[in-house]
Formats: sequence, C-alpha cells, structure tokens
Amino acid sequence: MNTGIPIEYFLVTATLMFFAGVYGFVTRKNLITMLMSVELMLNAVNINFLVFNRYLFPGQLEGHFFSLFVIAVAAAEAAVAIALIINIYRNFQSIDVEKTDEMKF
Amino acid sequence: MLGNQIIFIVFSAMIVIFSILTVTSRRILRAAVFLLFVLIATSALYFMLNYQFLAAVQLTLYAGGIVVLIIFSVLLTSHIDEKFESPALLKKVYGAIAAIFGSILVITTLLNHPFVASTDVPKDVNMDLIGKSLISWGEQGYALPFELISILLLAAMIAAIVVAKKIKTK
Amino acid sequence: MTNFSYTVLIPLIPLFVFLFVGLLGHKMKPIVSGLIGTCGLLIAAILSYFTAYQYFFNTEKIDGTYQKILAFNTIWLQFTEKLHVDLGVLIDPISVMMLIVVTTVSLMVHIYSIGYMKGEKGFARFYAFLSLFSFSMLGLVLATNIFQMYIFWELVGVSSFLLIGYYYEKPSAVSASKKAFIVTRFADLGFLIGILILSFNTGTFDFISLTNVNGAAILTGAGASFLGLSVMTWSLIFVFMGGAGKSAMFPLHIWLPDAMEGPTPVSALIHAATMVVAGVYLVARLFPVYAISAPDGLLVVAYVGSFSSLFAAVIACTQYDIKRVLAFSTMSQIGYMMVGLGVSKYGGEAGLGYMASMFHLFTHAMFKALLFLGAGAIIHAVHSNSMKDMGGLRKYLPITHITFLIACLTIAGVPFLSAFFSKDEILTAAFHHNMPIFIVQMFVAGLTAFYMFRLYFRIFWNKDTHYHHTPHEAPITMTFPLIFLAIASIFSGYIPFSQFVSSDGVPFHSELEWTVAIPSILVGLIGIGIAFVLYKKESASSQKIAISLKSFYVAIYNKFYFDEIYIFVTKKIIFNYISRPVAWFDRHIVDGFMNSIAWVTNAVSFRIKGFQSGQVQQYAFVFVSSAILLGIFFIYLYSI
Amino acid sequence: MDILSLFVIIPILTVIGIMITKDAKQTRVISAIGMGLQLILAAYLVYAYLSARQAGDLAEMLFRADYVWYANLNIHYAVGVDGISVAMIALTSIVVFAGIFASWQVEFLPKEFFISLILLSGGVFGFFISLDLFTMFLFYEVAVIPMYLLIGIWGSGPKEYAAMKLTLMLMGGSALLLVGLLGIYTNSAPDGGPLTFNILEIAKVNIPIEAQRMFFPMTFVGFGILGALFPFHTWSPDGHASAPTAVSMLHAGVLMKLGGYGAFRVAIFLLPEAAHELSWIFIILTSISVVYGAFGAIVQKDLKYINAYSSVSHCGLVLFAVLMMNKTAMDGAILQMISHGLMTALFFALIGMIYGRTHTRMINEMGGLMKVMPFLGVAYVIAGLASLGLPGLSGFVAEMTIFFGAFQHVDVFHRVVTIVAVSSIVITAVYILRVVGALLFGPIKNDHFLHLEDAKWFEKLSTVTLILAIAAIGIAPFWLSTMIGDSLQPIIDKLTVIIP
Amino acid sequence: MNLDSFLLMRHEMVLTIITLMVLIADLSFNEEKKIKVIWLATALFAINTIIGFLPNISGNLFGNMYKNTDLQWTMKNILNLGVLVVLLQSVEWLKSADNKYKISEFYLLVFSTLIGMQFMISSGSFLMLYLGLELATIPMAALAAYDRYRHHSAEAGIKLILSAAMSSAVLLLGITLIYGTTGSTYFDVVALKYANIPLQTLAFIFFFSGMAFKISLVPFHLWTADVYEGAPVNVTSYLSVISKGASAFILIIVLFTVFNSISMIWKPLLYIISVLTMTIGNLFAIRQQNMKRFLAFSSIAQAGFILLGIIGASSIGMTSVVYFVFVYIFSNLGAFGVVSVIYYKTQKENMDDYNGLYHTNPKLSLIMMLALFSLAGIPPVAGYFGKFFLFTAAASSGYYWLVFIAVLNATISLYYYLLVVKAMFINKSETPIAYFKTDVPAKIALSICVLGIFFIGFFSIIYQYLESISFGI
Repeated sequence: MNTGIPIEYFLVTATLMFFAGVYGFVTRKNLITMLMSVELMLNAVNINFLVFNRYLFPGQLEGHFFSLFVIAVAAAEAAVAIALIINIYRNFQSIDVEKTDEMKF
Repeated sequence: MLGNQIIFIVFSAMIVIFSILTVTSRRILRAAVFLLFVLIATSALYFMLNYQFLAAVQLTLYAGGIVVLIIFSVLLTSHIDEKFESPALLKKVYGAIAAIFGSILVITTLLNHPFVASTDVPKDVNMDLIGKSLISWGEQGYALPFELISILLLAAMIAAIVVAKKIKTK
Repeated sequence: MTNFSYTVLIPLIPLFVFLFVGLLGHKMKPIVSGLIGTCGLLIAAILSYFTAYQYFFNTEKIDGTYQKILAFNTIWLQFTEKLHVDLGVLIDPISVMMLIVVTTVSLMVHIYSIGYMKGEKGFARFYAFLSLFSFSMLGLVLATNIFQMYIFWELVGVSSFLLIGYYYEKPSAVSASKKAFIVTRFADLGFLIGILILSFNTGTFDFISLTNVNGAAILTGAGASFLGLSVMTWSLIFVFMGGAGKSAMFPLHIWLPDAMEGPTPVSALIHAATMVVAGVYLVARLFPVYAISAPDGLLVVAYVGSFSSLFAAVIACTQYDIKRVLAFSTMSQIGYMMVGLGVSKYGGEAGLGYMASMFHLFTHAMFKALLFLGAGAIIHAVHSNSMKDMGGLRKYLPITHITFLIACLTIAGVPFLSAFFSKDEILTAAFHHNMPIFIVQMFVAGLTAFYMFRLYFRIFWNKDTHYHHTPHEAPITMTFPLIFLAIASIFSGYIPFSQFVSSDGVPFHSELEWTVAIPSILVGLIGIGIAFVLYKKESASSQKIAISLKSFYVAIYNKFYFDEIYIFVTKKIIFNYISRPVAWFDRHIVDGFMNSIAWVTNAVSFRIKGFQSGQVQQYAFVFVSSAILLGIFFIYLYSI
Repeated sequence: MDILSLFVIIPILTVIGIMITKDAKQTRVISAIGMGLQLILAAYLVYAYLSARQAGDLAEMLFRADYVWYANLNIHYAVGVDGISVAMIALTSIVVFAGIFASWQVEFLPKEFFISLILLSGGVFGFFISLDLFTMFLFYEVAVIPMYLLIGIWGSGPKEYAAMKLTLMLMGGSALLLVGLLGIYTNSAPDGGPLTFNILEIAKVNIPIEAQRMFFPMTFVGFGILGALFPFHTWSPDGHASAPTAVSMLHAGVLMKLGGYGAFRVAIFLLPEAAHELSWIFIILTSISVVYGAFGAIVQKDLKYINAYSSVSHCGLVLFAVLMMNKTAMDGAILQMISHGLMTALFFALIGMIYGRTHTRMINEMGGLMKVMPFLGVAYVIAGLASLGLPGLSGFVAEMTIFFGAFQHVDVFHRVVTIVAVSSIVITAVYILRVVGALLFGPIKNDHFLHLEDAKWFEKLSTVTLILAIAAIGIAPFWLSTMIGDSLQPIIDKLTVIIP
Repeated sequence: MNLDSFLLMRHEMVLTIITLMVLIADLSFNEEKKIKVIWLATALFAINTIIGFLPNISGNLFGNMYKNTDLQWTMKNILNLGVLVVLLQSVEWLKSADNKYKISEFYLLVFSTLIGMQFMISSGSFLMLYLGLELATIPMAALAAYDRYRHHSAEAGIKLILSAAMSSAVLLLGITLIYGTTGSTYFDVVALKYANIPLQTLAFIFFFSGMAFKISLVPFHLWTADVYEGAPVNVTSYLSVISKGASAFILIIVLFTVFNSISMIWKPLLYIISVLTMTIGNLFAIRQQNMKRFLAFSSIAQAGFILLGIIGASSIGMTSVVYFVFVYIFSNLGAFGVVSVIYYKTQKENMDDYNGLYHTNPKLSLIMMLALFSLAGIPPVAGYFGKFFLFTAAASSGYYWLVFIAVLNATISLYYYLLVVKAMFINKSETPIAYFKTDVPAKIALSICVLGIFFIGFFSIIYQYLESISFGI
C-alpha cells in the first residue's frame, strides 16, 4: 500500500481505541464520560471502515460512506443521549450512573 | 515512506494514549479535551488514508459538534473543577478484564487473518463522486440511506426536544 | 336325558328376592319381606328336591356312572381364545347333594329367623342379605367351572361380611366382619393364584374337562416342577389355600370364632352348615385332579384338616361363649371332612374317604345347623352368649333341650344317629390309608364328645341360675326348624350315600367297619362320661383341672394367641412397618422431591437476582464479556 | 357434520348457553341439559357403533371424519372411534353427567364453575375422538388447564398449592409427551414422503428402532404422569384432596384415563418395538404403583387421600396391563379404566356429599353414618365393594381380565410381577373395609351428625347413574369386553409381527 | 422511481408521509386542538395499515439496498397491526394532563421508529440494517423517558440509550469486520464470501450480539427488565412486542440469507443462547411483583422460544417464527393492554393489586387470563399453536432435547402466569381494584387482541400463507 504502513497497525490502533472505550463505559461513573466512551468506540469502528476500504477494497467507497453515516448517527445519538442525561440530572440532581439504579432485580 | 510511518506512529500513539486518558482522567473537562485530541488524531489518520472529505467531517462534526455538545452538557451538569473519585477497584478490574481480553481476542484474530491488500486502482475520492453517490439510487448509490438518516436526524431532534423541553406551566 | 335347564332358577329366585327386598324392603312391613324371602327359598328348596329326585332316580347312568350334566351354560367373559368364563349350572351328585343341604338349611334358617329376628331394625335388610347369600351359595354349588366358583366364592364372602356386620353399630361386629372378609380375602388370593396357574397349565376353567380322568388336563397337566413339587401340585395347594380360608382351616381359621358376632341364624346357615364347607366342596370338586395329578397336594389337605380338627377341638374344650364352642366344633368337623378327602383315593372302594367326607358334610350340616339354631333359641331366652350365665335350662326350654340333646348325641358319634355313620366312614378311610391321622381323629372324636357335653350339661343342667326374667320357649317359627333338623340329624345317616356319591361317580357299597366303629363309640362315650362327671352338677373339679394345667389352659383359652399374632402382623407389621413408612416415603421423599424441584427453582431465582443489579455498567460488562466469551468459544474451542 | 365432532360441539354450545344464563338455577339446568344430551349421544354412539360392527363394518376406526387443518405440516382434524374410544366416551359422558348433578349446589360463581367443568369435559371428549396426535395433544391440554381454576377457586384446604402442583406436574408430563409426539411425527416417514400426525398412518410405518427407544419412554412417562405412574403420582393425592367434588370425579374418573388411553394408543401402538424392549422398566414401576398405592391408602385418614392413593393403585394396574401387551391384558386395561373411572367417580361424589354434610373428611371424626344417611352409606359400600373387586361389579371383571392376561406370559419375571399385582386385591380389601368400617359403621361419634339428611334427589340421580353403570359392566361384561377386544385386534396384529 | 417502486416500498413511504402530516398538524394546531392529533394520527395510521395490506409487489430497489418480498411485506403488516393496537391502547394515556404538550411527539417518535424497523426488515445491506436499527432505537429512548418527571421513566431512557449505543458499537465492530473480510456490506455479496474462518466468525458473533441485544436474548438482555419497568406501559408494550418482533424478523432473514454458510456456528450458538434465554428469563420472572417487570422477563423467555424456530434453519422454522411473533403480538399486547388500562385508572401495577380483580372487573381478568394462557402456550388459544410450530420446527431438525428444555421452560412459565391468574381469580383482597369502565379505544384494542388470540390458531390459512412465503437454508 502506498502509505507503507501495514494494515494491521491501523487495525490494532483502532481495536485498542475501541476497547479503551469499553473500559471507559464499564468504569466511568459519570454518564457523560460514558457517552464519551461510546464515541471512542464508534470512532474506532470508523477507522476500521476506512482502513479496510482504503487498503483492501479501494475500488469502491462502501466503507467510506458507512463511516460517514456512522458519524451522523453518532451525532444524533449524542444529542438524544445528552438530552436524556440532562433529564436525569433534573430528576436525580446527579449524573452518577450508579445512582440510577432504582429499578433492579 | 518513513515519514509516513513516523507520522502514523505519532498519531496512533496519540490515539491510544489519549483514548486511555479519556477514560481514566478524573476531571471531566480534561477527559473531554482528551477526547477532542483523539478525534483530531483520528482525522489526521483519515488524511493519511486520503479521505480528506471524511477527515473534514470528522473535524467539524465530531470534534467541532459532538465534543462541544458534550462540553456544554458537562458545564450544565457538573462543576468544571470537579474531580471524580476514582472508580471502585472491582469495577476497574472488570473493565480491564473486558478490555484486555477483548482486545487480545480481536487483535489475535485480526493478525491471524491473511489480509490481502488490493491492487485495484484506488478510486479518487473527490467531492463530486461523494455528492453523486449520495444522491444516486443504483448500485453503490446512497440516496436511500441518505434519506433515512435525515429521518433519523429529525426523529432524534424531536426525541431530544421531547425529553429536554420545559413545559410551560400556566 | 332329563332336561335340567330349569335348575338355573334355583339360584335366580333368591337373587330376585334379594333385589326386590333389598330395593323395596324399607317400604314394606317387616314380616312381608320375611315371608317373601322364605317363600322364595321354599320354591328353591322344592326345585332342589325335585332335581335330586330327577337326577338320582330318573336319569340314566351311563356305564353305571352318574353323569355330569351341564344344565345350562353361557359364556360370560372371554379372556383368551381358550380361557373363557362361563356361567352355568352343573348337575352332578355332589352339587345335587349340596343343593339339598343349602336349600334345606337355608329354608329352616329363613323360617327360624322370622321368629328370631322379630322386632330387629333392618329386618328386611336381613332377609335381603340372607337371599343374597343363598343365591351366592347356590351359584357356587352349581358352578360349572372354577372361575364361576371363584366369582360366587367372593359373593359368598361378601354376604358373610354383610351378615356378620349386621349389627353395624356394634364395633365388635364391625371388626369381626372386617376380619372375616380380609382373612378369607387373603385366602382367596391363594385361590386366585391357584386358578391362574391351573388355568394356564390346563387351558381351561371347566370342571368337566378338568376332572375328566382321561382328559388333557389330568394327563398332561403335571407340568414342570418348582421347588420339588410339580406346578400342578402348587396350583392345587394354592387353590386349597382358598378352600382353607373359607373353611376356617388352620391357620386361616381366626375369623370364624369372631364371626359369631353375627345373628345366630346367620351363624347356623353360613358359619356352620353351608359356606364354611365350601372349601371341602372345592376340594371335592377338583378331587380327581388332586388324587391323580397332585397326591402331594391331597396330603397337605389331609394334614391341614387333621391338625385343624385337633386344634379346634382342644380350644373348644375351654371356651365359655356357646357360639364360639360351636364355631370351634365346626372347624373341627370340617377338619374331619378334609381328612376324609385327604385320605381318599380316586375310584371305587378306595374312594371311601371322598364319599365319607361328603356324607359327613351332609349330616354335619343338619346337626350343626340344629345346634346353632338351638343355641339361638337359648340365647334368645337368656340374652347372653356365655354359658356362665346359663344352667338348668331344661325346665324352661323343653323342645330346645331335646333337640339340642339329639344334636349333641349325633355329633358325639353315638351309634345309629347320622354322624355315627359318616364319621365312622371317615375314620375307616383314615384307618386304611393313614394311620397317624386315624389316631389323631380318634382322639378328636373323644374330645368332641367331651366338649359338646360340657356345653350341654352347662346349659341345661348344672346349677340353677337365677334369671332376671324367666326364660320361655321360643315361638313355633323357631321350634319348627329345630324339630325338623333334629329329625334330619337322626335319620340322615340312613341314606345309602355311597349309592349316590362317589369319587368317580360309580356307586359302590359300603358297610360299617366295626373294628373302627367300636373304638370310636367307646371314645365318644368316655368323652361324654367325663363331661357328665365334671359338669352334670356344679362342681369345682373342672376348675381344678383348669388350674392344674395352668399356662397350657390359658394358652388354649386364648386360642393359642392366634388372634394376637394376627393383630401383631396386621397392626404392627402391615400398618406400622409397611403402610406408614410407605405413606411417609410418599409424602416426604417422592413428593418431597417434586416439591424440592419447585423449591430449588425458587431458590435459584432468588440467588441469581444480583445478576440484574440495576447498574448499566454491569450490564455492559456482561454484554461485552459474553460476546468475547462466545467469540473465544466458537473460534478456538468449538470445533465442528 | 359428523357425529363425533358433536361431542366437542355440544360442550362448546353448552358453555355458550351458560354464558347467557342469568342465575345459578338456569346455569345448572343448561349444564344438565347439555350433558344429558351428551349422554344420550354417547348412548346412541354405542348403539351405532355396535350396529355398524354387526353389519360387518370391519374398518379399524368408524365414523371417521378428516379435515385438513394445517396442510403443510400435514396436521388434520381427524376423528374416528373404535370400540375402545367408544367405551371411553361412554364412560366420560356418564361421569360428567353424574358430576353435574354432584355439583348441583355450587354456590360460589356457579356459572364459571360449570363453564370450566364443561370445557374440561370437552377436552376429554376431544381427546378420545382424535386420530391425529396434534389434536389429541391439543385436547389433552385443554382438559388439563381448567383444572387449575376449578381446584384453585372452588377447592378446599391447601387448594392453591394443590392446584399449582397438579397443573405443573401434568404440564411437566406433557413436556415429555410433546417431545415424544414430535419425535414420532418427525420419524413418521422413514422412507421419505410427508410426515404425518395421523395415528393410523403412523401405525402403518415402522419407525426406526433408535427413535423408538428414545421416544417411547418420553411418551409413556408423559402419559404415565397423568395416569399416576410411580413416582410421578404425587400430584394426585393433593390434587384430589383439594378439588371440589365434581372435579375429583372427573379427574380421577376420566382425566387419569387419558393417561392410560394415551399410553396405549400412542406409546404402545405406535412404538411397539421399543415398548417391547423397555416394558420391563415400566412394568416394575407400575407394579410398584399398584402395591405402593394400596399400602399408602391404608394409613390415610382423609377420605379423599385414601381414594387418591387407591386411584394410584388402580391406575397403576391400567398401565401395568397395557404394558403386558397381549390382548387379554389390554382388554383388561381398558375395562379397568372404565371400571375405575366409574367407581372412583362414585367414590368422590359420595365423599363430596358426605363432606357437604359433615364438613370433615377425616375418618376418625366420623362413624355410624350408615344410620343417618342409609342411601349414601349403601352407595359407599357398593363403591367400596366395586373397588375391592367384588364379582357382579365392574372392578372384578377388569382386574381378573388383567391378571389372566398378564399371566399368559410364560417367563418368571412377568409371572412374579403379576402375582405382586394380584396381591393388591387383599390390600385393597384392607383399606376399603377400614374406611367403610370407620366411616359408616360403629356408633355415631358426633351428635350433630344425628340431624344430617340423606341424599337429595340430584345426589341420588348422580349416584344411581354411576352405580347402574358399575353394575351393568359387572354383570354383563361380555359385550363391552368383546367390543374392546375386537378393537384391540389391530394392535395385537402389529405386536405379533414384532414379538415372536 | 415509478409507481411500482412506490408500491414496492409503500410501507415506509406512506408512513413517512403520515409522520410528516402529523408533524405539520402539530405545528398548525393551536394548543386546545392538539388533542385532535390523537384521532388524526390514529386514523392515518389505520389507513396506513390498510394500505399496507394491498397486494404486494416484490423486488429490489436502490441497487439491492432495499428488498421487498412477500415475506417482508407480511412482516411489516404484522408490525403495523401491532402498532395500531398499541396506538389504540395509548389514547387514554396521551389524554392525561401530563402529556398534554407532547401528544404529537409520541406519534412522531413511534412512527419514526416504525419506519426504522420497516427499513431494517427490508434492508439489503448492513448499512441499511444499521441505520434502521438506530432509527428504531434512538427515538425509542426518548419514548422510554416520556414520563420524564418520573424517576423510573428517566432512568429507563438513559439505560436504554447508553446500552443501545454500546451494543450498536459492538454491532458496528462486527459489521466492519464483515466488511473487512468480504469487501461489501451488501447482503448478496457478503453471503457469497462468508465462511467459517476465525475473523468472520468473530465478526458474526459481534454482529449477533448487537442483534441479540435488540431481541433481548440472555446474556445481552440485562437492560430489558429495567427499561420495560421504567418506561410508560404503552411504550413498554411497543418495545416488547414491535421492536422485538422486528429484530427477530431481520435476524432470521440475515441468518438465513447472509450467514447461511456458517450455520454450523450459529446453530450451536443459538442453542446455547436459547436455553439460557428461556431459563434465565423464567427464573427471573418467577419472583417479580411488578407487572411490567414481570412481563418483561416473560418476554425475554419468549424470545428464547423464537430461537427454536430459527435454529431448525428450515422454512417451517421461519414460518413458525413469523407466526409466533404474530401470535405473540396479540398475546403480549393483550396482557399489556390490561396492565395499562388498570395502571392509568388506578396507578397500580403490582401483582398484589390484582388480587380479586375477577370479582370487580371480570372482563379484564378474562382477557388477561386468555393473554397469559396464550403466552404460556395453552390450547386452544393461539399461543399454543405458535409454540407448537416452533417446537415442530426444532424437532424436525432433530433438536429434541432443546425442545424438551423449551417445553419444561414453558411449564415454568406457566407457573408464573398462573400466579397472575391466581391473583385475579383465587386470591381474596380487602381492597380490590374497584370496577371501572374501560375507554373505547382500549376496548377496541383489547377486542382485537382477543380475536387474534382466539382465532389465529384455528384458521390455518394464516400459517399456510406464511409457509408459502418462507424459506429455509
């Protein structure tokens, strides 16, 4: 490939990013930081799409467009999520995820 | 080529490090900033891959839009200088286990996969092509997803409004 | 050949009476139901006598043999190709003989009961049950096949149960009826198993083919051996078990004394004259099979009979309840009959025992019914069963006294009364074929004389007891049967029985063998003499003897503790050590297991509730790690 | 409209009729009319069946009707009857009819009670007429479920527990059963061709032996649970004890017969090789059932428990006989089903009537009832005698046929278990007499019993119907036995091919 | 674009149009009139449902990105029917004072999620699938948080959006790997290039996890109960029935068409998941007191049964899945309908509150009982047929033990359904829910459910039709 960098490098980076997101999602107490973790994961996925597209299937643009839509969806998702977070804040006066466990068992 | 590699290593290191910082930083605003760095580094990778349009989108929409939105909401809901307590150890362990085993699984599987780099002539990704693709409805046309995402955005807007709007009380 | 198909009416008439009185009895006056019952039986009796006349005198013998006539037969239930249960009427010498016995005694009891049961509640019920019994007994007697016999056998048992429990408000009567039923039921289990084996081996239930000396059943029926005895022998021993139960042979006798809780006419009819001899009749029915295919089985019959007669006679000497004395005497006499069969051989003169047994059955029915009915008259007058409450009754009850005396003399074997002949022939048969048994039976003859006269003297002589209200003689309805049966007891011995009944149907001539008769007379007289000395007057000597025998006497008085053993077995073993554990096991182990499934499900459900902690992050962790685990599993561990 | 479907339609119409009634009285009348019609129809069916046979109709099943239902799965609504089903239908209609009168005085939600009861009976009828495993199973479950409500709402004692236990255990049984049926279905065309649920079609093919080995136990146990197979019988005592009168009648009288009937019609008929191979296991279990149930009954104090255990014993005998796989024993099995159905229904009816008066079912609290209520007492004695196998009543015929059938096997194993089973007749006598003695005879223990009334007209009607049926079978078993025996022939033919 | 194309994708088009019409109406009505949106939207949707049933044209559009066959047409119609019932049930709730200012939003959100589901069902590429999925999910979170001043509702919303976001990230990871190994996101192309190689298996498992999340299969189900409990009743019924049904539909299509070459992977996978789902769902359902939570767990268990149909990978299997979902819609909506009616009249949603309900509200109790029996699979109601066919499908592929486990689980489920029946019919209560009149739309909705529950099973034509349009591997 013309960049001279093996595809695996990109993929590993993306994977690490993805699982950093997973880690964040599982550990962060703040709802907003959880949302940020999700953004990390989506971003990692996007890298994958583009890398695959560029390295393996440069003849078409499916990965490219896919990641474009993913970005759009991520934005929409973020908007709604933030609205909900604010709603939670209004209800609970906190955005600590551990406190939103009124329903369980 | 070497330059490329150095640039790649710098950016990918940035991505990985700032990702980790994003999910571990105990100050929320810093986390948001680290996220911003990650997104910017990502867009740099897109440039490297010759996807300029997407890199731009990444910068404007992600870095510019979402992160700003996040920071706003942080401001709405938290004190800026608030420092979180470190998450419970058990949680960290769980998170680490999930993350480590997950990445090991995915990475080993990826590395074991014989990716065959294509020798096709790469398509030139120019705005013209992107624009036409987005409104064409044949093979490799994205008119339908494009319409669908518009509905999605509309719906998301309504959703956000429904949840967040204050009701006028008479 | 004469047409005997009308004989089917003989059992059916009582059945109709039963249904009629049973369903509508409570709507009629008591006496009406009694009369209907009696009339029904009268007709049956007349038909029976007519049948006897027809059979013995108006039917041709073939080769000098009384034929077995299938007067009526219908298939009732088909088991397999070969095995089918028929209902029908079999006419042969012994069934005709039994017809006479059953209808005669039954008729007498019916008449007697009109007086005896007067004023009892449930008079109609009593007659209904009597008719039911008569029906069943007649059905049994006329059975064409062993299964029909079993059917009526059971019906007889249930009638007996109902009649013993006639006074159902009396707990002792209830438990006696229960005991009678269960013990005989247990015996019937043996009978049934016997039938199962027998019918499987011979492929038939039918008496005619079973007892056909040249038939397949006897010729090929022996079958394989099991524990040293042939299958045929086993089956017949099992069958005999049923007979032993019904006939109160040791050790299945325990129900009979208790059965005296029933009204006395019932004891006379069922527990003395008819039903209890069903066992004898059963063995007699199958006699050729026993004699030819299973001589070992016949030996068992003989020994059981002999032991029972001794055992019962010994106990009878100590009892105070007059009906129980009679009950044990019945058991003892039936033992005689069994001995008679047991020592008999098949065919001709060798079949003397068979004939004698049947003969004794016949005479016994008469005098034992007489004894019981007499006892009934006494109880009716005294309102007590215990001979301690009696004494000097000869003045008050002349007719009863005379008839009772006749009966006692008969049973004691005093010459020229009926039992003298029949008993002597049994003894003769035993003398010829089995000496030990002969000696035992001789001794029993003496004992019999003793305890019967003990009874007689205690009741009619002895001290003059003071009675609350003067005993008076029974009404004519009760005395008439006494007189009738007394006459029968005296004269029935003169019937040339061997002319009519024999093991192979061929009449033969039998004479009194004085070598046997004289000792037996002597033994009888000795017995009477001792009783006379001890009980003619009130004296302490009987007490002294009792005391001198001490524990032995107590053991005898308590009937060798057999009731206790039975109670131990039933109450303790079955109830406490089988049923209770079974019930416990069922509730706690089997059911507990089922409940524990439910319990475990619930407990698990409670335990795992933490899985659903309400924490989104935990959910996410589970989500991701499950995906990863599945990935690892399906990529690296799972191979197709 | 074929005659058999009427058996399902009449209950449905009756239910609809009940729905529009206004008060309890009308409800009762409508139910009685409906079930009376059903009884008449059943009588007509018996007549029609016999005359068709007389006329030389040799078809395996008569009055067949077949409507394709789910064509692509080859599910049909297929009905047809042979002598066995006819007998079972007759039994059911008698018991249901008697049950309606036995529950004449239900005061709490009478409408719902009768609706559930009749729905249940509809399920049972449907089961017996079905020739298609699918509809058979459908009706089976239809019959089980109303039971929950019937026991739960109108029961007594720990009714909720009992109802739940009964329902769940039976449903657990149907879990096994369903798998078994599906297994039969999926193997019903080993040579290719369409799979089928039709019993007669399946009977024609030879299901591979491996499949048979797997599905025979499932099917048999599945039906066996309903037939109170040891050790899956424990729903029965609790269920019966808590159920209202008519439900106990129907359940013990009819529903438990579904087990025996199914075991015979499906498990044995369709999977004969495996049945032959594996029968010994179940023969042991059932012979345990027979003796164990009887022993269990001896020490019980509650009338219904006694009867429930006695049912375990008697139904054990049904399955025992079915497993003997010869004509006589199977004939006996069917007779025993009918006989037990009738007499246990009678028992439960009487227990219900007695309980309604004395408000106790504990035998040690009662005594001398014969004096106060002679009618019920006599009926109880008759039921008892039928139960302990008195000739002239139905139980005897059935048991004897079973014993003689079972004894036709020459090997020691079958002989020994037969004798074990035979010995139950004594134990039965023990507990029956114990109950009768304690309940009806002896002195009256409780003064207030002195003022109790004897049976009312509807109770008498209910009782007499059952007694007549019991006596009819006991006195004249031949026509029934022949009717059943002829219908057993196809099974026997099938078995003789397999079993040397 | 021509008329045929329009007819081809009329479900989505018409729905989009009426969504816009509602939006416009909302903007043009003044506040007093806004309540009329309810009738407008319901009527429009009813028309939409009818239009949906007009004869179908099969075909592909947008370069195979959009596919419509009779099967998909049927699935969409089933969903439409279900949504119609949900809308009818929601009328009373929307009229309440709390919702006065957000009536039309409810419709907009419901319609847009439905559009998402319909596109998802019709998708011919993973892109469309993903977008449809997101469209069906993101507004759903807002719906869950619709009673935003109730803590539970707010919590449900956030739990749904966060869990969904994460699951879709995992799903996306799967899709990228699929794309990376096959070079396409189009189903037809992917199907040709799929094989049992590690990376593709991994890709499939990630993809499946995301889908399993939507259908709430154990262990991806954990959000379900909380969200179902917290969300408003009608939203819960929408979620538990329509959303789940749609996901099940697309899952079976994808498995049968795209991943058919690795059925040896997903069959055992589904086996495990199915057993887990049924068992865990049931175990949790046993001890629930809150009716919504109770039904949530029951619906998780039901999802396990759905897999039984898929696992056979035969056309019978697909038929039975579609059929089961069809039946399930009526059964579950019947149950939820009663719960919602009672909740909005009395604010009670605990099982104990239902004690003695039969004596005060017999009709509701009967409907509830029917619905629960249908869920439990008790004949003669439709649920029995649904379950039976699922079992038949699994059994005809030889999964006898799975069927056995499933039937045992059905027995456990019967236990807890009977608990509710017991509460209504048997338990006594000092203070039963007083008699009340159910409003007309809810009555209509419940009647539709009852009719469905009663008659679907008897009329084999439905099953026959589904069979004719189904396919197996």
